[in-house]
Amino acid sequence: METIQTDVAIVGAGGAGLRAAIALAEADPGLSITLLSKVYPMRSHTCAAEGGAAGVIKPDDSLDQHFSDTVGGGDWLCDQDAVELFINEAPRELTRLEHWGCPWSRETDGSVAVRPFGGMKIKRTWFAADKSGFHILHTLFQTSLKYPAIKRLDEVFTTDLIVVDGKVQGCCAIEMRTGQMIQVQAKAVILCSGGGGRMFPFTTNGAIKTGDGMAMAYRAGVPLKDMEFVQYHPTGLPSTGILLTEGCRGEGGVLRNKDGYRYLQDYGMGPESPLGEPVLKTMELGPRDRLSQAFWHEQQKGNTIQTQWGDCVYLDLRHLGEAKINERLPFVRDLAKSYSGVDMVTDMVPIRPVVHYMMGGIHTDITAATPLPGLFAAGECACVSINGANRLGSNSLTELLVFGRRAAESAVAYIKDSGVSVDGAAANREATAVEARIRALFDRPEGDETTAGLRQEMFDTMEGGAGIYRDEASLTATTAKLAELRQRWQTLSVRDKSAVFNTDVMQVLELGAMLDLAETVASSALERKESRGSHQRLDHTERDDTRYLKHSMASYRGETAPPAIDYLDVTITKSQPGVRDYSGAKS
Amino acid sequence: MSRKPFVRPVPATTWYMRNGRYLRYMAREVSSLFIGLYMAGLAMGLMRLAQGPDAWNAYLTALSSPLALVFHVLAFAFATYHATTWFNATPKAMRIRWGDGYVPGPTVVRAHYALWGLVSLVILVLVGVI
Amino acid sequence: MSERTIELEILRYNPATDEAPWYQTYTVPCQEEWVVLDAINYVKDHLDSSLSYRWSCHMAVCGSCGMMINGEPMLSCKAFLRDFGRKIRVEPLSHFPIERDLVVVLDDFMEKLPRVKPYIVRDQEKPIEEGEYKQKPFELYEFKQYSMCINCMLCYAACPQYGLNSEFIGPAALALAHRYNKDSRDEGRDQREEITAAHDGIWECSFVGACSEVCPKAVDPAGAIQQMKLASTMDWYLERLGGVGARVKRSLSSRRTSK
Amino acid sequence: MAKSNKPIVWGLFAVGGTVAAFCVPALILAHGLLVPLGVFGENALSYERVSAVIGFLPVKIVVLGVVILTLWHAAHRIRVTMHDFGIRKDDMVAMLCYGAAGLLTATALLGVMAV
Repeated sequence: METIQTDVAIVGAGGAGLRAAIALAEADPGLSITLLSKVYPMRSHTCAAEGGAAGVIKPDDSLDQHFSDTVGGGDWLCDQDAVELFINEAPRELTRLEHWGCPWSRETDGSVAVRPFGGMKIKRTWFAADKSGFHILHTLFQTSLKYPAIKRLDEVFTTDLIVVDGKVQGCCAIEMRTGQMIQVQAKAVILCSGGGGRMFPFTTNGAIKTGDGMAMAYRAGVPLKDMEFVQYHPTGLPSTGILLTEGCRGEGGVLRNKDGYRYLQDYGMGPESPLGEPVLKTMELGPRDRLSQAFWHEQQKGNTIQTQWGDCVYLDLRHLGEAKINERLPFVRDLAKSYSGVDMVTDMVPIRPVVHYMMGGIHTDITAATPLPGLFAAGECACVSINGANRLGSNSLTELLVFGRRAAESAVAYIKDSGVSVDGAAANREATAVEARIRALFDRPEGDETTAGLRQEMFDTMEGGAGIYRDEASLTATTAKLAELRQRWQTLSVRDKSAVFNTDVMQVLELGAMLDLAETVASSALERKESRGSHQRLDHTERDDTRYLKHSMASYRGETAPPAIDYLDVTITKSQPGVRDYSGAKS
Repeated sequence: MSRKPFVRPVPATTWYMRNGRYLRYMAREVSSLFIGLYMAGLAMGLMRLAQGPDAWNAYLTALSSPLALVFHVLAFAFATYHATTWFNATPKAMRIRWGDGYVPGPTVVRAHYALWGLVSLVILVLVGVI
Repeated sequence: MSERTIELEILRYNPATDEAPWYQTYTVPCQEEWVVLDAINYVKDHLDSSLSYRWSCHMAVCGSCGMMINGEPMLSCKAFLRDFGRKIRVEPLSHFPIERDLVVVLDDFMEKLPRVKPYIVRDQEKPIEEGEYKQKPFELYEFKQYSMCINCMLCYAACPQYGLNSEFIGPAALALAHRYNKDSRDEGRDQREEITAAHDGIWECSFVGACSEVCPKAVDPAGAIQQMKLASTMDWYLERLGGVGARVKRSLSSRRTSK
Repeated sequence: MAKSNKPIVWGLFAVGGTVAAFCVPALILAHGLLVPLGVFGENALSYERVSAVIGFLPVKIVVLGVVILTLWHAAHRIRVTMHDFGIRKDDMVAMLCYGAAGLLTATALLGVMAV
């Protein structure tokens, strides 16, 4: 086994990981930085984000307004100290990205342009047409090439954290091209490994988003926070789950049911705004949870269109005209045309809610530190938590930057303050045990179970029992099914025994991670007997602040047991829980 | 080390047989042989002109030989092909600003074709008159 | 839901057991609206879990799944079955060593990319407190197209000059250099020219144009390279004009850079 | 790494390619085909007329411009084409191509100036 020694290891080279790496390189040029990623950085799923990144820069906007939009959007489950820090830092981070070359769309006077976004009372979403995440990722990746201190290990699949005496001292990984195990001994590890939307069948998430990092931290004893909050994006293409950005609605697109009726006005988001003149924070500019839930109700009423890929409603952009669509939404126009055969200039696009984002994740405090010394986390894999029960669109790209950098700074402070040194011999023992565990996968007798088969069963139970609406019965069935699937995973064998670029073993490990996480999602959802944000219970339809104004914390209890669910108070500084109002009735 | 990346060799002399795109490219490149030979002939002709009427007339006679005619038919075809590929590619290499964008490629190409027609007409008329 | 069956002929290569690559044919039941990647995923899930390939986003933006499909470099997530017949041949991208099956070795590009300094280079950094650089719509337009590259490597697989001489910096890296050269915030063109205008840079390009034809994002690397040749040629002559040339060159570049 | 010196010839190649595209097809058609085939009559391109026309300095300059630029365009592209055909002795090919272009340039110059 190859051993690499480094000061800080970062797992994941998407937006958060790259931002953290650059921050480390800038903090101290003498620091050795190892950036591990299971794909080349530019393949990271940040590239698929379309709409934009929120940050207050315009004179008509205020930090307070961004704060209250975010906290209300999160149904008061956000930690308000974290939100405040996030919002204060956002404009600086976005400006820094501008200095690094990000091709933000502009006003005619050359200043950065902003667009309206769901749940935001004021236009504050910076965007690069409809490829904001792509440009952010490539700007960060290309900028990272300036820093020789950043040593990248591309296509290296991290499997486990190395924990010695209650401190994280590195991680173990499989080098895909050789199949060899690597141990990266580090004084601190930052997880930036993304979400796990792939545990659901219909998702905007790429194949790589299997929550490996979350599962790794979970198995190492770090609680996963608020895992029941899974965001459905209201406008995905039905056949593939491809994302049509919220920018579509930001620019004035509307949702219609099978009768052409703008149904959102029936779900507390009216009155109907005039076509082409969207009113901020109402109707189609409501938050994602409400829009996806409204879809479900329309479906129950039989107002959706039946397609071969299930029920859909229409996204109507025809009134925007070709010129505006080409300027602001060229990518999604092409996507809809190619994958659904619909030109949004002339026709309405059938869409449906698809799993998009996990508000929950690795429990961190406001400094991006986890309870496990030496372990930090940022980005979708982490839960700091600024997104609460429902993330507002365009907050997550900014989150990558703000907390990616913060995790790096915290890691540096941790190394300096604690004077931590790596216990090489102990780390090596841990790594050897991990290697044995991975090798054992190859030795399992070949049975009937297949990765694809187990995965499909996971899809079915997650979609059926832990979707937009849940109840006691569905969640109980899902948790039971997931417990069974985790058992059966133990007998799943790796059929491909070869070393080089073995994606078979990778898929087995990814499925294992997803099953662990799926169980935390379902168990947390089962225990939360209320409806809040993206977590909606048919049997507990109201928000219950007396019992559940709390973060749920799922802790690992071994390969066969379900997680222990515990609760942690939400930090409230200046905004007491109130009514989420998207009717446009008051300011 | 379990790696053993397999390198597929690219045949140095016949690579362009792989697809039509490459063959079209080679046809464009080969046009230079014909254009070059034609111009070499023209340069020689100019020298013959300087040498007096007899030399010039011998040159004109040589031009009417079947071999010369066949060559010129081919050269004409390749030169025309060169011209079309050249004009079609011009907007890629040379962009002309127009307001907040560039003159659209097809417009640039069409302008080139128009000018080409004009220049060709002038040349034909001049040679015809002389 | 209409179904059809296709014959997927996939180039296989396992370095542990194979001396050379070979073709394996799979019969795949497909949905009409599938892309080639969906069919390959079907093989992986249901027929042969040992097949190795890269993919992620399934929406033509991550750049992972470039392959030769019936001899043409394409993103397999955007190669629709409806555009092909019953038999489809899938091979790894040309001009790259095969690591395994459809996975190629990308070290060469990853080593070249940093050499062209694909980031903003400035003599003096502007403090964050001073806010953003202003960039007029035309200034954005000038480089935007070249910033759309997803590094999918289709252009390298299409470029015969790269196939013949792998020292060539190649289309995507050069287009990215051009992207930063054309950015009004950048002052690094002279530094990049050390690489781009050297022997293995733009002058290895013979303007076949295949890179631009196969580019899934309409980046037009061929156009970028010709523009760089033109600019580099102007530089060469201006540099030899002495003081006058230097002045012209300076005024040309200072017009571009926002201070 | 040293910058390439290809810009010297590339400038000539690019300008020559444009000149060739505009002029050469019509030139070949007229002078290589229509005149020899007698389309323009027996006396087309007679020595007297041609030498009289080329006697004018502006005409000399235009004719030389077209011929010389086109020659260098062709020379440079032939060099690249040889490489594409698998001939890898680039230095020698370049010497031959540019040498020939130089010789022919001199020939055209001498010829035209002597008229």
